[in-house]
Amino acid sequence: MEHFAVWVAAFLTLGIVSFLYKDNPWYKLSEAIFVGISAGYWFVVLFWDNIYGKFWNGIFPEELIDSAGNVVTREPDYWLLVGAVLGTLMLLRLIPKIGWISRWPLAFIIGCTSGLYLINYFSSNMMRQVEATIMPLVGHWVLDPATSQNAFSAFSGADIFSNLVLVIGTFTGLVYFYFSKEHRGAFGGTAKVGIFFIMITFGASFGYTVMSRMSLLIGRADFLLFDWLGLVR
Amino acid sequence: MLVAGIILVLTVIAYLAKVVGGFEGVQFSPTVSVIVVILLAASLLWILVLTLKGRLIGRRVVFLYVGIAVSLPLFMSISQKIVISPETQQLYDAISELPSGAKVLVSFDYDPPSAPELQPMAEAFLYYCFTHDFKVIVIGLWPQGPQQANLAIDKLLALPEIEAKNLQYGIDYVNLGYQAGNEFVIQRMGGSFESMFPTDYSGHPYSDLELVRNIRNFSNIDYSFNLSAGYPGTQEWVQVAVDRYGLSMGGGNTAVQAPMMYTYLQAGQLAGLLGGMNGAAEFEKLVGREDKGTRFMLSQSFAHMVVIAFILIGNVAFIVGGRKKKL
Amino acid sequence: MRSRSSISPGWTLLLVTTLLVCIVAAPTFGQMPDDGVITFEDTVQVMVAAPTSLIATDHKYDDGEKIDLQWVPSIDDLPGIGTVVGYRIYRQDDGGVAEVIANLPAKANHYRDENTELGHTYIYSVAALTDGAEFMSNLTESISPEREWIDFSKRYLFLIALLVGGAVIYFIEIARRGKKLFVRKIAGLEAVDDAVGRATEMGRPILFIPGIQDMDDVQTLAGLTILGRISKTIADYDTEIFMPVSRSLVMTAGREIIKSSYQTAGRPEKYSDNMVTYITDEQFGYVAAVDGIMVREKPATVFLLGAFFAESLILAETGNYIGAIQIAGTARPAQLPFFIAACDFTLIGEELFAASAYLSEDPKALGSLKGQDVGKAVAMVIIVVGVLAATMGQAWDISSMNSLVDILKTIFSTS
Amino acid sequence: MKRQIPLFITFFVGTLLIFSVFIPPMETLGENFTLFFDIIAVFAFFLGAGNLVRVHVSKLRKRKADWGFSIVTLIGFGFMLFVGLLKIGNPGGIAADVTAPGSWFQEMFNYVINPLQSTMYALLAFFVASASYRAFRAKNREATILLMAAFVILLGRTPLGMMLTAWIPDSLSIFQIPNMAVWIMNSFNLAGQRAILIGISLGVVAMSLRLILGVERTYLGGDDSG
Repeated sequence: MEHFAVWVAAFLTLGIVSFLYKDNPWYKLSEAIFVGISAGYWFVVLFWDNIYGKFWNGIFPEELIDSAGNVVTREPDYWLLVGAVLGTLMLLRLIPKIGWISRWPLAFIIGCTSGLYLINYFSSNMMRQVEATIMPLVGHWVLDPATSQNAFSAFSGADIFSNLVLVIGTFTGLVYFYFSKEHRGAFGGTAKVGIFFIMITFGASFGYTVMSRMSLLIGRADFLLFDWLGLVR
Repeated sequence: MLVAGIILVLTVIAYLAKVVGGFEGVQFSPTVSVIVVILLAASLLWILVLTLKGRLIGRRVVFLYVGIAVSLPLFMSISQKIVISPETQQLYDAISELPSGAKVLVSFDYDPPSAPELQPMAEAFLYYCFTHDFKVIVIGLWPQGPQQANLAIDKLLALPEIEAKNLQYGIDYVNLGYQAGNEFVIQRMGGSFESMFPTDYSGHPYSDLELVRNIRNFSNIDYSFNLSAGYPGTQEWVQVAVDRYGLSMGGGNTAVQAPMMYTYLQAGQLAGLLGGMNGAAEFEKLVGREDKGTRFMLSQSFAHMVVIAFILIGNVAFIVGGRKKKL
Repeated sequence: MRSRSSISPGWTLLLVTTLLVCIVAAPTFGQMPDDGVITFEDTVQVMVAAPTSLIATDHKYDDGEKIDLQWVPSIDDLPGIGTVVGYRIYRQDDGGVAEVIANLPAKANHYRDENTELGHTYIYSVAALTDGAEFMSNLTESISPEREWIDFSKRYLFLIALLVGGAVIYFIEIARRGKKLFVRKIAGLEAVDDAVGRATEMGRPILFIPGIQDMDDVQTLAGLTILGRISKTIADYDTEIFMPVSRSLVMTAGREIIKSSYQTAGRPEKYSDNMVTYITDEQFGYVAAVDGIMVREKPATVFLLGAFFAESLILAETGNYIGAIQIAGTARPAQLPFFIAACDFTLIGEELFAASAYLSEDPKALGSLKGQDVGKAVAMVIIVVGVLAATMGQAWDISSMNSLVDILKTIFSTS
Repeated sequence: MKRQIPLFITFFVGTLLIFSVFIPPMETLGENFTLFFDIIAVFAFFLGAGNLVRVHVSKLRKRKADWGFSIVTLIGFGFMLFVGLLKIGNPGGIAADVTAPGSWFQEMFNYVINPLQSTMYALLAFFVASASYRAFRAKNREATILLMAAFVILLGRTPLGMMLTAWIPDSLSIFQIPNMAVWIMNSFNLAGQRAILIGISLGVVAMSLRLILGVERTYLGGDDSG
């Protein structure tokens, strides 16, 4: 069985790789298998996790028995029914006449996402990043574990330069994204510096990614050459 | 077609050799390895010359080179020097300060495709934990995470030095399994672990597990390590567990995610970071158990060199081609 | 990490003094009083002092589910000595039996009970643990958790969010009243219309990929709002559009959007549900299928707008290979380099969210961009002021500057 | 009415969630709403799965190109539902976790989905290389900067990078390529990331408000959808 399974895996692996040469039936077969099986996989996982695990168990809580042998009962959470009702409304799309009701759950979801993300993004991305950028140019904060307060390091040339880069980069980057003013003159120059910083960020990111992607391929090569063919010692 | 045919025949021969002949695999001696490297470099130079003459290669040639650069080093017996980066050292320092018996939470937030990078990190980290008698609590915010954890744990338990410790499931380590809900799982764990993981991966009730029975929430955890391949991952852990609950944690990230984490590292929200396979190899060196992370590094360096070569060749083509030609 | 800990300077001082006293008194450890011992075995027991000064306080700004405990650790709990192995917290709920609610490592000096209920009263105690014995502290006064209706600890977050949000609403309102607001062009957003036009001319389809996340990701919403604008042009030109998705909810939303565009264009009969198809939730299964679609259908234009992960480059390179015009945008910084490398035009981060406002040419939507700029202006001013003040404060030790920095940091610290 | 009710729902839910952050008794509202989302998503999945089946059955019926592969997809989908919903071969029976090791469902994942997933992911290595070759040109100043930064990072992570600049004395070690790589990551990269993150958060605020206030309403259907 193990042998057969490794062969299946190798067959599918090579099917996908063959796409690099060109589209072909082997790839199409692997693709068809992939789509069908993975769609089924996620349907089942979501069904057990959400419908059974969260919804059913929430409305009809199972009795758990703790280590002392006591039966622990939980209160049913009838709020979940609202979710089910909204879900059912979603299915009304199938009836063209009242299909428009399915926009209600959609509206709920959009309200939910907007409301949740607004404050979340604002506090961790905007507030926190601004706070982190407020720093003296001539050294760096060090966290003193004893007091949980920030202490200050000694002066150093490297620090000054890094800090300058950080502050100027953040500032000019923000200028680049500023919409209310045309990128001309001094403002345009600043925006240009900003886009340089952003490009360096992307270059760095790219360099790092090459590394990561190669390791994935190394993993597959290891599978084919070691697990399947046993070529590598 | 011809190439495919040859590969197929070679494949069958190799497989038969393995099954029938008890064939143990090939390894290039250092001399052969060096010769292969020189041949590879020479052929790249030849492509550069071709490009200078105005003959551009297609993308399939690039693909072929990547394939070769990744697979050949797996056969080689030469190895590469590894230099420890500060963020890796920071992680190592953080865990080496933990007393024995410290409770360590490891969150496996990745799936098999990211395993080449993160699995060596997981193994090295758990190896350190097991050899230093830390108590390990495993969870996963990705459905396949707990399984990856079991793969790593099973592999480590088979090692003689760890087998000698006779580690017991439920006392020395537990795997609480996967819970859906992304950052909300982390948030609720801030209240109570048990509410999110009423049973472990194999169905034992939380309160039956000696190790976690008395662990309510993050305040009972000494250190936490998060292996992350995306969302939910280190970013969410930092935003919820570190920022709101003051958990001390380090991250092991794919090389793609790693640049994002420098912000948190600098702000002191992360205590240590392993980035990509380099991070894995460096950490393996620190904990003193060199394995796949180290072995794969050579392949990775080769692949890098090939990419660098092609960036150069591409730019040569661009300049020679009058800065216009689009490939 | 800064300022999150609940230890106040006063407590730290107390703790440090206590520790100092202990070190001075260290030789007399053996004669410590043993009034706190609750178990004693025949074997030789190490005696340690119990934790002292235990107090319980209601946790501020919660729903009445938390109580904070603080104590001074056992004076025998010293680094390196290791006689105290940890602390155990006991709680009596409404006068019931004391139950263990937590075990903490050595040196712990605070705990937050996050499992209290409104209307109950609690009494706590803490015991120092040695290998086999417990040394109990005093009992706390009985305490009931309180519920607060407004979380004042987040007041600065509220105020600044109000400032930025208010600016957005203000400019939307200004625009609604018909005042013209200047917003600069984003270079290349005109490319969107050209790209649709190109597909029409070539008689080939447009492929729209809204990322691989569900509707609970705000980037997916951004992608869909842009789809709302593009699909109007598509409906006008009657270009073929194909939108494979990896989430069922996105499929539903996508259909709704495209359908309504066709209705607005006055040709609802041209719309078909086949324009939006669900493939699979599996990230790479979806990518395998979309790659197949690309090489087989050869779309003239590909839009990649939404939340993308590792698949970004596979999609963008394949699109590039088939020679499609590609317009991409995402707020995931890690994926942006690939889009920039392989696509003709890329919306970077914020531009993805702004694009639908631009494309709509609706003055109200454009007004919201103005409001966004107020936020950026605030950020820039604070950064400049903060950095200058911090630098001056540190370099010349100006205390007024240092306190300004502290104030700014407190305001922007969210923890 | 058809348009007013959804607009109101979005407004109400969005506003409520924004304020719930500041009101302790409503703290858990966001979590509860996310639970609703999970449940709605599964209901929507019935529509998605229905669509999948319909598309492939119609391909089959009309004998469209490659209809044979549609059979494979349908069989695969049906098979997974069968083994997953009935938990075939699950060592713990129907009560155990569906992904329990040893169950047919999990085996299918391990030996079919996993290799496919990993391989598709690994294709990225090839695409990264071809993108580097094809797209990373010193076309203009921005592209050149991007190229250089990527180059330094790449070099810094290879033995070649170490060898190239190993001669630089330790006092100037910042100019050794591996150190430059780390330094670019820590300063330049951080600055760019920060600007992008702050920008994104403001973009999200403005877009969320447009949605909540109903300025952006394309998802609700056209004006004359009646």
